[in-house]
Amino acid sequence: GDAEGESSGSGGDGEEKFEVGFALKTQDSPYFVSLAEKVEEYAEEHGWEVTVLDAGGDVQQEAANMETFIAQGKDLIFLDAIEPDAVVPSIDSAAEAGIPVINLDSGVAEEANDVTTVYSDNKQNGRLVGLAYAEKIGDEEIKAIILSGAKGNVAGYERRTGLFAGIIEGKLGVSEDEAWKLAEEFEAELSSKGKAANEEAKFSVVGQGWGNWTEEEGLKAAEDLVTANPDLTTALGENDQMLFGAMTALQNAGVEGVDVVAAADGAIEAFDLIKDGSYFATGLNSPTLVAEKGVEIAKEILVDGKDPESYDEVTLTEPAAITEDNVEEYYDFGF
Amino acid sequence: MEATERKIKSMDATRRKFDWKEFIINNNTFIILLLLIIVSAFLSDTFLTTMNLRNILLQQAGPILVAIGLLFVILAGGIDLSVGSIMAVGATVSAILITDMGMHFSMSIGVAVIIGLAFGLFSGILVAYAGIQGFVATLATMTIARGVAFVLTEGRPVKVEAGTISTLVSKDFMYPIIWITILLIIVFTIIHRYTGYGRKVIAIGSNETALKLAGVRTKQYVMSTYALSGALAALAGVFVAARSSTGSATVGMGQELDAIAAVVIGGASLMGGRGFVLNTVAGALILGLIGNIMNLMAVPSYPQDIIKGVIIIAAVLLQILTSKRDRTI
Amino acid sequence: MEATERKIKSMDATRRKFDWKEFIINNNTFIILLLLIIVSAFLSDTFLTTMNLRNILLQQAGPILVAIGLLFVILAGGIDLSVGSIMAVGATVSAILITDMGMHFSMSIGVAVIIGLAFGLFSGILVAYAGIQGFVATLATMTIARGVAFVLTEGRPVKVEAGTISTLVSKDFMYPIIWITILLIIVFTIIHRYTGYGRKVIAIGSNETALKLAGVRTKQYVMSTYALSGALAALAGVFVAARSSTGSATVGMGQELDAIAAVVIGGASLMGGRGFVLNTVAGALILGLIGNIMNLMAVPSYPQDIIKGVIIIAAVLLQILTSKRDRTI
Amino acid sequence: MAPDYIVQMNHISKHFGGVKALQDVHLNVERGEIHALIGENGAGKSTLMKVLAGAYPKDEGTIVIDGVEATTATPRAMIDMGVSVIYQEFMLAPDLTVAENIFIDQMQQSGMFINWKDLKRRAKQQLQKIGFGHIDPGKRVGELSVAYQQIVEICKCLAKDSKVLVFDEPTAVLTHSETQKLLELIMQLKAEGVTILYISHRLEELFAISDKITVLKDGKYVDTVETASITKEQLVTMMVGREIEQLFPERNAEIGEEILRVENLRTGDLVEDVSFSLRKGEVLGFSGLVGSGRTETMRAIFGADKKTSGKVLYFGEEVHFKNPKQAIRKGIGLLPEDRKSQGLLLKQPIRYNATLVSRQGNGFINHKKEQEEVRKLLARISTKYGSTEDNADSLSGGNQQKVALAKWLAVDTKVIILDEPTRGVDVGAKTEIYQIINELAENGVGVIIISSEMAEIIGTCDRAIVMREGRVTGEVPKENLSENQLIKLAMGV
Ligand SMILES: Nc1ncnc2c1ncn2[C@@H]1O[C@H](COP(=O)(O)OP(=O)(O)OP(=O)(O)O)[C@@H](O)[C@H]1O
Ligand SMILES: Nc1ncnc2c1ncn2[C@@H]1O[C@H](COP(=O)(O)OP(=O)(O)OP(=O)(O)O)[C@@H](O)[C@H]1O
Ligand SMILES: [Mg+2]
Ligand SMILES: [Mg+2]
Repeated sequence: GDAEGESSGSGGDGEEKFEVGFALKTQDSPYFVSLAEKVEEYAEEHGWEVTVLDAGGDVQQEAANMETFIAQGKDLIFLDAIEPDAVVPSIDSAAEAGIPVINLDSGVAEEANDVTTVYSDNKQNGRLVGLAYAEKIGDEEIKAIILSGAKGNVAGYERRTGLFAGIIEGKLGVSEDEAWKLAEEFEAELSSKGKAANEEAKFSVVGQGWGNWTEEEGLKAAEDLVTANPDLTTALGENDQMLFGAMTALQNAGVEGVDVVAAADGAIEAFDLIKDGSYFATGLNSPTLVAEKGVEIAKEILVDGKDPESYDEVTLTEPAAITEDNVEEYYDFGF
Repeated sequence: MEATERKIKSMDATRRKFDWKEFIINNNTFIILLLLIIVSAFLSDTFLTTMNLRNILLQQAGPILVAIGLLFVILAGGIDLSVGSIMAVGATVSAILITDMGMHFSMSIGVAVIIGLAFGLFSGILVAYAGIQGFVATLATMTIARGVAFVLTEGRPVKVEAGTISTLVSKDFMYPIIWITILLIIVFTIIHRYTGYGRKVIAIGSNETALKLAGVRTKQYVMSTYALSGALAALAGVFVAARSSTGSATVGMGQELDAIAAVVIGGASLMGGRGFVLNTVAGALILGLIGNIMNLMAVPSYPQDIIKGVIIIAAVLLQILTSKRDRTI
Repeated sequence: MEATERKIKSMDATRRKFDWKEFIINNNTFIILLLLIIVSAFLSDTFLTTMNLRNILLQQAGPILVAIGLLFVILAGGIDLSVGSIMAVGATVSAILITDMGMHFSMSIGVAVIIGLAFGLFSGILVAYAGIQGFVATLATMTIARGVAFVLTEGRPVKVEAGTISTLVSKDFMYPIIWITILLIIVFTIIHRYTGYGRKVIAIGSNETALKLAGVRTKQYVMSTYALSGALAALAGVFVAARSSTGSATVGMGQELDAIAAVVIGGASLMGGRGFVLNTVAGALILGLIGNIMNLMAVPSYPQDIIKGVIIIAAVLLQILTSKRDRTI
Repeated sequence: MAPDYIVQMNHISKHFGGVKALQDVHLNVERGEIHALIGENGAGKSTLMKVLAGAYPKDEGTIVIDGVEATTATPRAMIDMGVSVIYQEFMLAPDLTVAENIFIDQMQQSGMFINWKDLKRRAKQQLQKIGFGHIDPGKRVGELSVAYQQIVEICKCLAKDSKVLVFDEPTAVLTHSETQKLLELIMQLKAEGVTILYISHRLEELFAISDKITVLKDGKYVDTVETASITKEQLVTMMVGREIEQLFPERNAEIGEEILRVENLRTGDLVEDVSFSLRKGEVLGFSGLVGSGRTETMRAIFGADKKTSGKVLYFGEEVHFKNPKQAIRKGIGLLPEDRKSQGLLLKQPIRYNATLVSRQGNGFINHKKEQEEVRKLLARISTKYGSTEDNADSLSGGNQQKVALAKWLAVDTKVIILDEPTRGVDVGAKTEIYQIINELAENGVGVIIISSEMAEIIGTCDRAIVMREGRVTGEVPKENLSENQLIKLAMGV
């Protein structure tokens, strides 16, 4: 069996050796790879053994992975959920088996019996970036295309609605609540008509493309959108990779002066581009921060015996819009 | 007539003496499954725990049903790529009916299955009556069904209240989906083996022209296999929704390939006419077990793909080797 | 013999008089493509701009190559599901060789293609020599190749320095991938139509036994089609890497289904023996255009899937209708 | 001086699973002779030839060709040694052109590029050589009729310049005139020094051309005899192991009222204005050349093809069968001409095949009972098979034909149409099939037989209709039936 075995080098200060599992939604993009690596790194500092299982974006597989951890009697489970609702039964059965579940990166439904969710707030990140962009653009018209990740993906939905909310809030000067309401309407219009506009805010999205979170698909989607809308002012995106593809598309099309705005992410490459001014902003979504905080909570529960019930529903890492102004400050959180 | 008698005698002789070779040939899928179970038990302590076995059954109930539906399509010489997407339709429709329409969950299951059947019927009509190759017709249905699932949910998973559809996986009711699946396995084994319907499906996969000339309206039967496959896929989708209390449009992505692999590992011929329900179930379980044991052993996910591929090849090779008869051109 | 003569006369007659029906039957893929182009031009002003047409060519160069490789596999009676994953191998291998090993980009393309060919060869051996059904063998290869691409990149896209592999899509060099693709289309049209190799592949798909009895070592040819498909898929993967200057393990996901759809829309039979290179190219372009025009028109994304499915059905139906001959059982 | 053997096969054995197809068989063929091979269905003739061609590996025995032992008997090696076979089942690639199929053996050696012009020209030459220059070498083989496919198959083997040519039932799908042409061709080949091995169930052909005859029975060698020194009756006795008193048994059927009447039927591109009628207990023959439209006529009546115009009256009532199911419901049966592609589920048990028509429902099946029924059914028509659970493709051609026929005997039919019912069936089995036909007629069934064998029409039918180019050219009552008469009407002279 794999239960016993060698104890990993560090953490020799007499700490009990725990086994933790990390049920990861996917490993097909750098963010998740980093997140897994960081969780392993921090947990191993405590001498724990970490098993990472990857669901490949499939909720059925995610449930299977959770069940595996429960059957193996892990001491604690980290979870990066694919969907907030679908995973609730899995979390609850872990809780029933006495295994605390800490959500990382993705939120889950409120009723789930988890410890807490540690994440960078997609909505707030998007909103902050949107606000920053609205401030930059001032009274000018925004005619944007948006590159979305995968259809049906919740994080993507939160990110783009956040962006819309921030832009509308900044442009119209309305309250945050009001902005969220308008943003949801905007999103609904986009999803039913393929285009959306808020006349008052002089903000319109003229096309949505699906880039599957990757650069190459982002490129392909952006090419068609740029061709159809050569007069666009802005390329919005739900992550950095897709926008890198969009930048290539813009370059190929000879379209210049387009602002590139990511709702959330934080690839080093994006930070570099922000530095030299060719990329407007990205929201801070740092796997390092999430992993650090998550493992810290795990240690409090496992080692210090703190009550898992005592945590708040969510534990947010600081949201931030990273622009030319503050990129140096956050540079080390890139991945 | 001497020759005939002689042959019959020699057959009787083999009937008396147990023929090991024949036995292995006829049961190689089950033998592979057994081997895999034994190996898994050695590799991981957790494997043979009740909880893990129950998990496997709960996880594989859906894939098994999908594979059985697909088997009937394949027996009749077709192929169905739409099953994964129809699962999504099943999952989302049942969730929406309960959550947004307030329908009783048992009704919603029925409606979901009927809608899945309708999608299957659509493919079936395209294949049987419009003459489109099954691969293409169901590829189109696959795209359409996925689109429908997304449109229905507007891209956001639909939450279902606890205690409704989740009854299907409730411990208090002895995990209904496991029993439903076992029941359906029995039913479809009988249909395949002991009814005129099953016989006709097999015959169509062997030589549709001959059957037409024997007075069978084969088109209806071809169509019916797709309808059956759609209905079972939708039910499998409902199972997924039940397990997660959520109906999501992303359910079942890629499931079609796993299901086809299950049918083939179960020894069916993709040319039609040959295949068995229980072997298909074993095929689905083999695939499920491979995933389960690699998870238990915490094989990192990237190499998992590689190992899975290699094991599929090994399983099929083993099957071919054990069933090798004489060489002919 | 009079009857025969009469028929021959009528055949000669048709040769003299241009037969519209025959023309439409033989060229229905091209006609559908043309119709689609005309409709698209009406639907969107942007459609016929140089930029959009160039984009389409750049986007479809890879898919076209993949479909051509697949056509040869299908002609010989096989099927290849691994092309999408092999694209990923091609993309990541070329990127890694340039970035991490400092190899010259032209060399790296060669190596990537050879590795793609090796994956194809692997499937080919499984099919031709181990007797595994093509669907299953390549399903396994698909899983393995994807795993390899992920292991190689450890899940992170590998960035390639500008001015190396991106030369392949450089405007200054007149977009080499377009010319490479056109060249390869011509080469494979000739191979298909005018070489012993092409004819043998068709003969295998048509009646392998006949060819074996004629003393042809058919296994090598079957194997070779998979190798060819693998090599072309890897090259298509390199094209993707060139376009984004990045080699990512997620390249080509789902491409196998599009490629098969392209081949079938091009009028090939999945039973083998019948299909043409140019029609396959048209099939790939039809699929590409559907996506392009919907993007240009900003069709909402969820219904896009539904519309795409419906158009595929319409295209295939149109093809069947125009080629309908007399009804027989 | 010892005879100059070009083919020496000795102690050849071959089994398929439990079936011993060949046991210690000998075949010695002298250079330049026409050597016939004869035996009942399933006697092992085709298997022996496949072993000779390297298509099946032998279990035991030696093959010596022209003094050289064939140690590696692969198809290629045997072709190189000068042996080519025209197989019983065509070995053509339907998607390739006629020209390509004819030169398929040269595919391996052919250079990089194909010279289509040259290929077609050479194919044309080959076709002309055997009198079929009108077949378009550029046409896809799949578009040709069965008979023309056979011609291509023959042409393909002739193109190889072989020392030994094997014909496995080449005339089964040919009609009179083509058969005559082929036999002339074979004689011509013999004159050119080619050795011929010839398999046929048509005894008159053997007596017309062969020098020697080797007889096989139940996979065993019986004897080799000089053709000149044996009579038909003796030969049949050797093959069947018993005497056959009468190839065409007597029939005591009472011909009753008219049950089927066809008026001015038109269908497809060919069949025009066909009218005839069939009476209870009557056996009606359809004779004619290949492609004369007999099959198409019957398919249209049966609902398998659309009829363009005309009337079909069944028991005095006009019927429009839209599909075979409707025809079968009313009691009409049709045994298709090509059992492989239309008559049988080759990869399914014999049992499924035998009950294909009788089992129309979707309900439950009692396997035991069904087995019993099928055994009885097959025993009635003396079918040779291992078990009812063996696949149909394990049977020899003649027995396959019987199984295909058996499915119609399991149901009550009032009219049965048999399209080439004895194609590729041995003499013994033929008599048995004729006996079945007689029984059907005696039970009041109206039987239609399409046959390209004139002897069969003459021997079995009460009346014959001759078709030519899709039209009825004559109707001949039993008293006037003669080959001469039939040929005249068929050729339109
Ligand atoms: N591929 C095969 N697999 C199993 N059994 C076979 C196979 N080929 C032939 N047989 C069996 O071998 C025996 C001899 O068959 P073969 O085809 O040689 O007979 P034949 O003399 O040519 O008969 P026919 O006159 O009907 O063509 C039969 O019992 C047949 O069932
Ligand atoms: N699949 C086909 N493709 C093209 N032509 C065909 C096909 N089948 C039949 N034909 C042609 O249709 C005509 C009628 O054929 P049919 O089979 O009805 O004639 P038949 O009198 O029954 O001859 P046979 O003795 O060969 O069965 C022939 O000229 C034949 O060549
Ligand atoms: Mg034979
Ligand atoms: Mg006929």
